[in-house]
Amino acid sequence: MNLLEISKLTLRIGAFEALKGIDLSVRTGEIRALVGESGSGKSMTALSIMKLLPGGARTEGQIRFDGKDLLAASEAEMCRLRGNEIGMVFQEPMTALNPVKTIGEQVAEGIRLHTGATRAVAEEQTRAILDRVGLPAEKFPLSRYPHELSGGQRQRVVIAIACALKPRLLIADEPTTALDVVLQKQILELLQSLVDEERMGLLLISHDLAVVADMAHSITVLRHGEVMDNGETTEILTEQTHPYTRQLAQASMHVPERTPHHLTQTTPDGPLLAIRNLSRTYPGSRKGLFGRDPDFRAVDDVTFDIKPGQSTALVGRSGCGKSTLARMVLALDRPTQGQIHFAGRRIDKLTQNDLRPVRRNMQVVFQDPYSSFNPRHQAERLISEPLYLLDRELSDTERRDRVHRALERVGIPRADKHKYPHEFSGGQRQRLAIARAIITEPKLIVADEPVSALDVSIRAQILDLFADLNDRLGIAYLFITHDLAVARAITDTVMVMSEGKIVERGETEEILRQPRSEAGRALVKASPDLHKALARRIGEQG
Amino acid sequence: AKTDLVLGVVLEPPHLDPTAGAATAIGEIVYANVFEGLTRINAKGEVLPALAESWTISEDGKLYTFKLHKDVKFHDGTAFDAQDVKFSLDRARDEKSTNPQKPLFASIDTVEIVDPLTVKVTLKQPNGDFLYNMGWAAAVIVAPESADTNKEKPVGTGPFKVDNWAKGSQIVISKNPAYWGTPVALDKATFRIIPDPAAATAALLAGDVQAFPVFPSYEAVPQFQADPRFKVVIGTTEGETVLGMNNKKPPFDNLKVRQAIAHAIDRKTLIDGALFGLGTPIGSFFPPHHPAYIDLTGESAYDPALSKKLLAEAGHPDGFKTTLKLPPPVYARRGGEIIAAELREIGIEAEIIPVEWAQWLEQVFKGKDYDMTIVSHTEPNDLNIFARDNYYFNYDSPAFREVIKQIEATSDTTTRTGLYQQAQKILAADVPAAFLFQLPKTGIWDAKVEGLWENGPIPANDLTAVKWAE
Amino acid sequence: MLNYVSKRILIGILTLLAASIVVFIVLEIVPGDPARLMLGMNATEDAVQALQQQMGLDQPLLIRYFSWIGGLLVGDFGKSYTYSVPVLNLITERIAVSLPLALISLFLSTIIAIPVGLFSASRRGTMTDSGTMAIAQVGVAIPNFWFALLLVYVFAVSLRLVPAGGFPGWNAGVWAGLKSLILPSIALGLPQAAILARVTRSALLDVLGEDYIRTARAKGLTRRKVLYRHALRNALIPVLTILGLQFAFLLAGTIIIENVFYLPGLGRLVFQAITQRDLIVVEGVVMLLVATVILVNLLVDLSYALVDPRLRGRS
Amino acid sequence: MSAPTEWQANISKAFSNRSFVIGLTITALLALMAALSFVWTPYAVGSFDILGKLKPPSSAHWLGTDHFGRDILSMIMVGSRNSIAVALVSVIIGAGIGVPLGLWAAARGGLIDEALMRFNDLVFAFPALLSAVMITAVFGPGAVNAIIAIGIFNIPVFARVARGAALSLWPREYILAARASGKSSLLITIEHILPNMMNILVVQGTIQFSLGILAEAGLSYVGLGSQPPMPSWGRMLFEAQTMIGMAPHMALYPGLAIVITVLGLNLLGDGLRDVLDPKMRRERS
Ligand SMILES: Nc1ncnc2c1ncn2[C@@H]1O[C@H](COP(=O)(O)OP(=O)(O)OP(=O)(O)O)[C@@H](O)[C@H]1O
Ligand SMILES: Nc1ncnc2c1ncn2[C@@H]1O[C@H](COP(=O)(O)OP(=O)(O)OP(=O)(O)O)[C@@H](O)[C@H]1O
Ligand SMILES: [Mg+2]
Ligand SMILES: [Mg+2]
Ligand code: NI
Repeated sequence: MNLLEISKLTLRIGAFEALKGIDLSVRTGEIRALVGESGSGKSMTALSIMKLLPGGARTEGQIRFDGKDLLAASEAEMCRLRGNEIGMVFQEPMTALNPVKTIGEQVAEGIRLHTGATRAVAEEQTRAILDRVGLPAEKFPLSRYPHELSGGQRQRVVIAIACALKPRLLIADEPTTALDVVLQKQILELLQSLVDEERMGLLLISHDLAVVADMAHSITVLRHGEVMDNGETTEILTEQTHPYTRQLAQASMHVPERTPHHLTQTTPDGPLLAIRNLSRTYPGSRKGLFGRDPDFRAVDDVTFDIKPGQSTALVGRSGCGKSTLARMVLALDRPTQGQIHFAGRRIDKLTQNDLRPVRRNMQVVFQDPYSSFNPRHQAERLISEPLYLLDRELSDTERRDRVHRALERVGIPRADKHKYPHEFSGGQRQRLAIARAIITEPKLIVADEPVSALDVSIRAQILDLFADLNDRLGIAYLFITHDLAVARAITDTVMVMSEGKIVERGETEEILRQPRSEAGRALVKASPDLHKALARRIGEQG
Repeated sequence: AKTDLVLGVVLEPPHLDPTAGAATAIGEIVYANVFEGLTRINAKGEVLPALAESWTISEDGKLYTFKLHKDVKFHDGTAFDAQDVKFSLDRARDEKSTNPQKPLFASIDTVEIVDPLTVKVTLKQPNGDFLYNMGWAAAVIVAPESADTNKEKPVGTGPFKVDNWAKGSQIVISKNPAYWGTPVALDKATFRIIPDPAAATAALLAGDVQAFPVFPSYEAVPQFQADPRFKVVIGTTEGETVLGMNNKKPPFDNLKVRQAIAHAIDRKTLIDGALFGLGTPIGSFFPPHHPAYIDLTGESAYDPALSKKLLAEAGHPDGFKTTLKLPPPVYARRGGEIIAAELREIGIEAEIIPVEWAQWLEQVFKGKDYDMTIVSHTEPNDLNIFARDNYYFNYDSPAFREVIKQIEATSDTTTRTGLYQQAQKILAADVPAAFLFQLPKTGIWDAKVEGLWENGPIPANDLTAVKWAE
Repeated sequence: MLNYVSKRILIGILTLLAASIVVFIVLEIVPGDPARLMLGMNATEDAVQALQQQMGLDQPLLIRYFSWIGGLLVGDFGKSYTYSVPVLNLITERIAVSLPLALISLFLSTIIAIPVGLFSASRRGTMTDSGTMAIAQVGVAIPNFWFALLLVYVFAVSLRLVPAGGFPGWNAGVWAGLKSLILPSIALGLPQAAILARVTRSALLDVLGEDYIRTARAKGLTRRKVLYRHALRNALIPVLTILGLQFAFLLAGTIIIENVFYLPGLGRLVFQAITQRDLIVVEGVVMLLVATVILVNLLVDLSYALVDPRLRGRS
Repeated sequence: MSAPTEWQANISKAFSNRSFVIGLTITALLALMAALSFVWTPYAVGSFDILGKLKPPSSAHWLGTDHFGRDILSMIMVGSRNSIAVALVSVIIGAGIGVPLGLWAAARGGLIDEALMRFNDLVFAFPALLSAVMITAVFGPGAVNAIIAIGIFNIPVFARVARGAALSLWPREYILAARASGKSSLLITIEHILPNMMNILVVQGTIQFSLGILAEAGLSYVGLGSQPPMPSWGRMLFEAQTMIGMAPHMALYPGLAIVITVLGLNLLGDGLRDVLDPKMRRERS
């Protein structure tokens, strides 16, 4: 008998059918991955099992846990099961813990609730489980509050809460999406070892095939609330019988075609962008009411060049200073020290007005396609905003021509120019952001994680677009990413950043194959890679 | 019977020294209870002996010899004698004096001590009102030892002494066992300060307060009249209420305009509306309860048609715009609303400007920066204000001044009555102000309480005769 | 910690200083002369001048300001023009009424509002919830002076359960004092309770939407336990903010209520002092109230740290 | 969040929101009543009928008459103009001064921001009614001075709200994009910041409006608000308080008018917030 057996589960929220009769099972000791694009219903599935759905949700079908029908179970029964037999880990470690309670209290709470243990006994167990997830009590006393821990550490506490009573089923809803690759790897390894030790069943939810390919025994692919594909990991990934699975897999491994000819192209004036000894110090943030952190050097003595048409990746772990550097390059933030030269001109001390000609040649694409646009303006007005930088006012026809050309280049029909941002999909919105960036025909685009918020299939399209623009228009990129696959796909050179410093730089292929710096090695090792995972698994099977 | 009483008063006195502040609230607490003068005024407005046992007046009316009571002691145990009288009168007349009623003492020339129980006061000219004036609260006798601290710790010769003053809340006085005169019936009296009319009503109804000698809300009176637990006494006051006009400022410098305004006001409506029917209409500046009173209301009877005609004759056929400054009391505010509405009928648009007392005194009284105002002149015997220089009415009539001068120099009652009537007629004809009504004194108290004043000849709550019926 | 508090205190002092200047200037241009007001209509001009001199009103503005401020620094609020007693005495007498009134109202509104908020939040979307909130919504809309009027007539005049108003003084006994504060506290406290209940409920609902609530539920805690153990404390910050504001409001905003119930409190003192042009009293009371507001704000800020460890800083 | 197409969505959403519908209905009725009072009232409010004073509600006077024999319904109708005018103008003053201040502080930060916050502290430190009393002591009571007194207190409220909203908008990526397009802070504020916080301002405006009505009533009740002959709800209550024993209708109806109006505006504000304020409809991802 399966530990968890979902059959024909349908979920309606109001008139909307979020799940359309899905089937899913998890055996004891099995790691079952549930993958699918954003909004496909993964979280809803998980919450249905816990019966923690939002108000107004109605379920039909069957969810059997250990033979018991959960949909028919009373709230009191569910309370007994939750945390005891079924544990759950959520996506956001930053918000999943109660900020006003110590981690000890929060872990012990579930233990005391279900076992009726005394405070002392519960504390003992708490210490043990926290030790198990890599938070030994000597270094991380139980009296710590969540805000005194880093994101990865908090996620360990969340896992400790879920696993404290050795539940038979563990549900992990995108447990690593909010973490950087290095932490992601650590957390996944932790989950794997916990499951192995206790022979739990694990339902691992992710939007990324590459992430789960390594550890899941079996995979269920979800799309629009329907199960697309389902089976053994190797089988599913090698055979890729289902077209959607194939699409997902290919998108994960997609590398755009590009001709690296721009590398050789040099101009007599030297580099397009030259950064010299750049630093940025943030004053220590006020720690609550009573103190101040010491000043913090987010960017520390950085020096590099970007040649015209050169596509450069800036990679590094979360918080290493990438965005700060990008903002200074864009003159949205002033450096504490050092110089920035753009097209031979020093720009870090210019006034807003003097910056106009510079800005015309340097545009930006941000991570979040949702918040990149003023929700009140139409596409045409949005993407023509940088035209403000031109020296002369354009005529209406000129302006329209420019908008049409930009839309064409990013592959959005002209007719859509009257739509509002919310009427576009995430991918389209990112195209719009790119259209806005290229409308003044700049020489450099700074792109801060431009694809990390996108689903894999859309990500592939956008990467193609970037590569294509680089080819056709000769735009240089400063491309910020934490995802090495992305860096590999469209850049010529890579810089690895760590704690505000550039620790390594060189040709993309070379560095990703053989990183020399500690930080580089950690990144490369931790990056999920569908190719490698597949190869490894096939090798295992012989 | 009970020997304690809680009385409600509307205003809290700023302090308790009647020789240093004009507030009627001071007199309402201390007059006759705590402080006494040479003479005193009774409920009917008559002058009686007080600290002066008796007096003689010289032929020419200029020399008053007062014989003082003996064995009188101040509350602090010091003895009262002629020294104190001289001190008090001289202090009030002094250049540095802050006595609010300095004109009362203006006629005094010298004060001499004959012996410890005899005082001789010489006047500059005869003054028919002198004995009356000496009965005012501002003329009480104080001791030199305590004069400067009377504001806080009043030390008088009266039958009560002040026990305790919880600022903003209440003042408690209790029987003075060492009192020289007839002992009082009450052991203790509490004056509770209740400025809010609604609260006053509630406090009486709830029995928190057993007497409200000057009840602040006319409209609640019928309710108490219907209730056998209470006795309601509508008495008179010295408050002639007038619509003052700025006699030097156009268009009020024109008699016809003033007459037009006077004829536009329906006193009955006014009294019904503003006082719930409780006031007495007046046609000149004189209290109706006074023996010399003559009813002149007919001179300015309600006649809007006549008003319009007068206005037209004065050159304002379509009326004009003006202002009406109203001090805080309810008779002024409500009366002002009604008068403004009535003036609108004859074409005069009077903008209502409510002012606080401080502003009223500053702007209207001192600055004469006003068109019209409503105010009640509550001082007794104050017909002479129309004869004063520079008074806020800006009224100037040599004839009237002459009459007042004669009144002041006369002590013969019949002559005085004639002069008073003459003065009333002059005012009714000249209309320096529109004369509205005599302010009533609405007293409400527990039906078992006896001896409170029915009328208010001067601001006082004389408790010397008050007692609970068995 | 000390650093922060001392900075706040410094800012508070600067605010007070600014307030003192504002108050002084505003009151300086208030028309009306205290001396003339005291002496009334029959006073002669020289009597008025003599009194002005006695009060020190004839001195130049700056000198008066500095002597006043100088006095404040050593705790001397000056002497009331009208009462001619030290302002400080007047204030302490009045605080003995206003402070208990404010505290009782605050207590009342808190013990009503928080349970009601909890109750409503825990039954979100039910008829009980909407019913309770509808009542609260009406409560917010009722002007407290109107409510006070209704209370007086029902409980004091018709039913005669409590005194209609007035304050016998604390020497008349604690119970007598408290009794006369019952209706005023209800009139002040209930509308505040309605506001507070709504804030509590919505703060709770905000918190109930947080991820950590889901974590707690996934641990197996029942809804009720989650509400008490996890949501309440997190919801306290907005509740505390409102409580702080309410206290300041209650202490000063009682002018109207004190009038309805003729309570000798601070509000009435200042109201009366303004009409009597007892400017030095007005200045003193305003400074005191401003100082209280600043102090309460500081205390509220400090209490945030008690509730929320994130604001406590590293130990 | 309110592009034209979304307006339709918002509107249909609004009309399925119970608070909004009730609030809007009450507010609309109030506005209608105020407008009607310009052309028609059952009786003229300027005409006194002292003999017919204090009459309880009857078919001739639906809500009875007051101490001057005026028709209370007519007084309430005309009084609504006063309440609306005072509250509205003080909101406009508050928003007109406060919002630019808040926006400026948010855009500039640093010293200006600090100065604004200290100014806010200063105004907030003064108990509101107390300052109103002082203001009216200086300028005398009256509707205009009530507006000033209430308006002054609206300034820091709006400044704070605008500043808070603007501060949360400035780090948005579309603002960064606009800055990368070289636009000045002023232009960005006008083009991007202000339109995107309109919702919050509208909601706050509704709240301040209802508070303004309460404040005006309170000021008039202590005699500092608008003056006769203009009828005002607060003053009607003030006059009624001494007559509540014999003419309770005089206190009842103006009080109810205040309660219903404030209730309506609060409901409208709540409804608007539910519909407009993006914070309230946080999307779970
Ligand atoms: N409270 C809710 N009310 C209405 N619809 C909801 C609600 N929560 C989620 N949905 C919808 O249900 C669908 C499935 O959502 P779900 O959260 O399960 O997606 P997901 O696969 O977990 O996506 P993601 O990868 O973005 O987390 C989505 O279309 C979402 O918009
Ligand atoms: N305005 C700021 N004030 C203070 N510290 C800041 C500020 N902005 C960023 N930091 C800190 O500077 C460091 C670098 O931040 P930055 O945003 O550049 O990182 P990043 O490399 O872009 O990270 P991520 O991959 O998570 O976006 C972080 O530790 C961050 O907390
Ligand atoms: Mg999800
Ligand atoms: Mg970043
Ligand atoms: Ni990723």
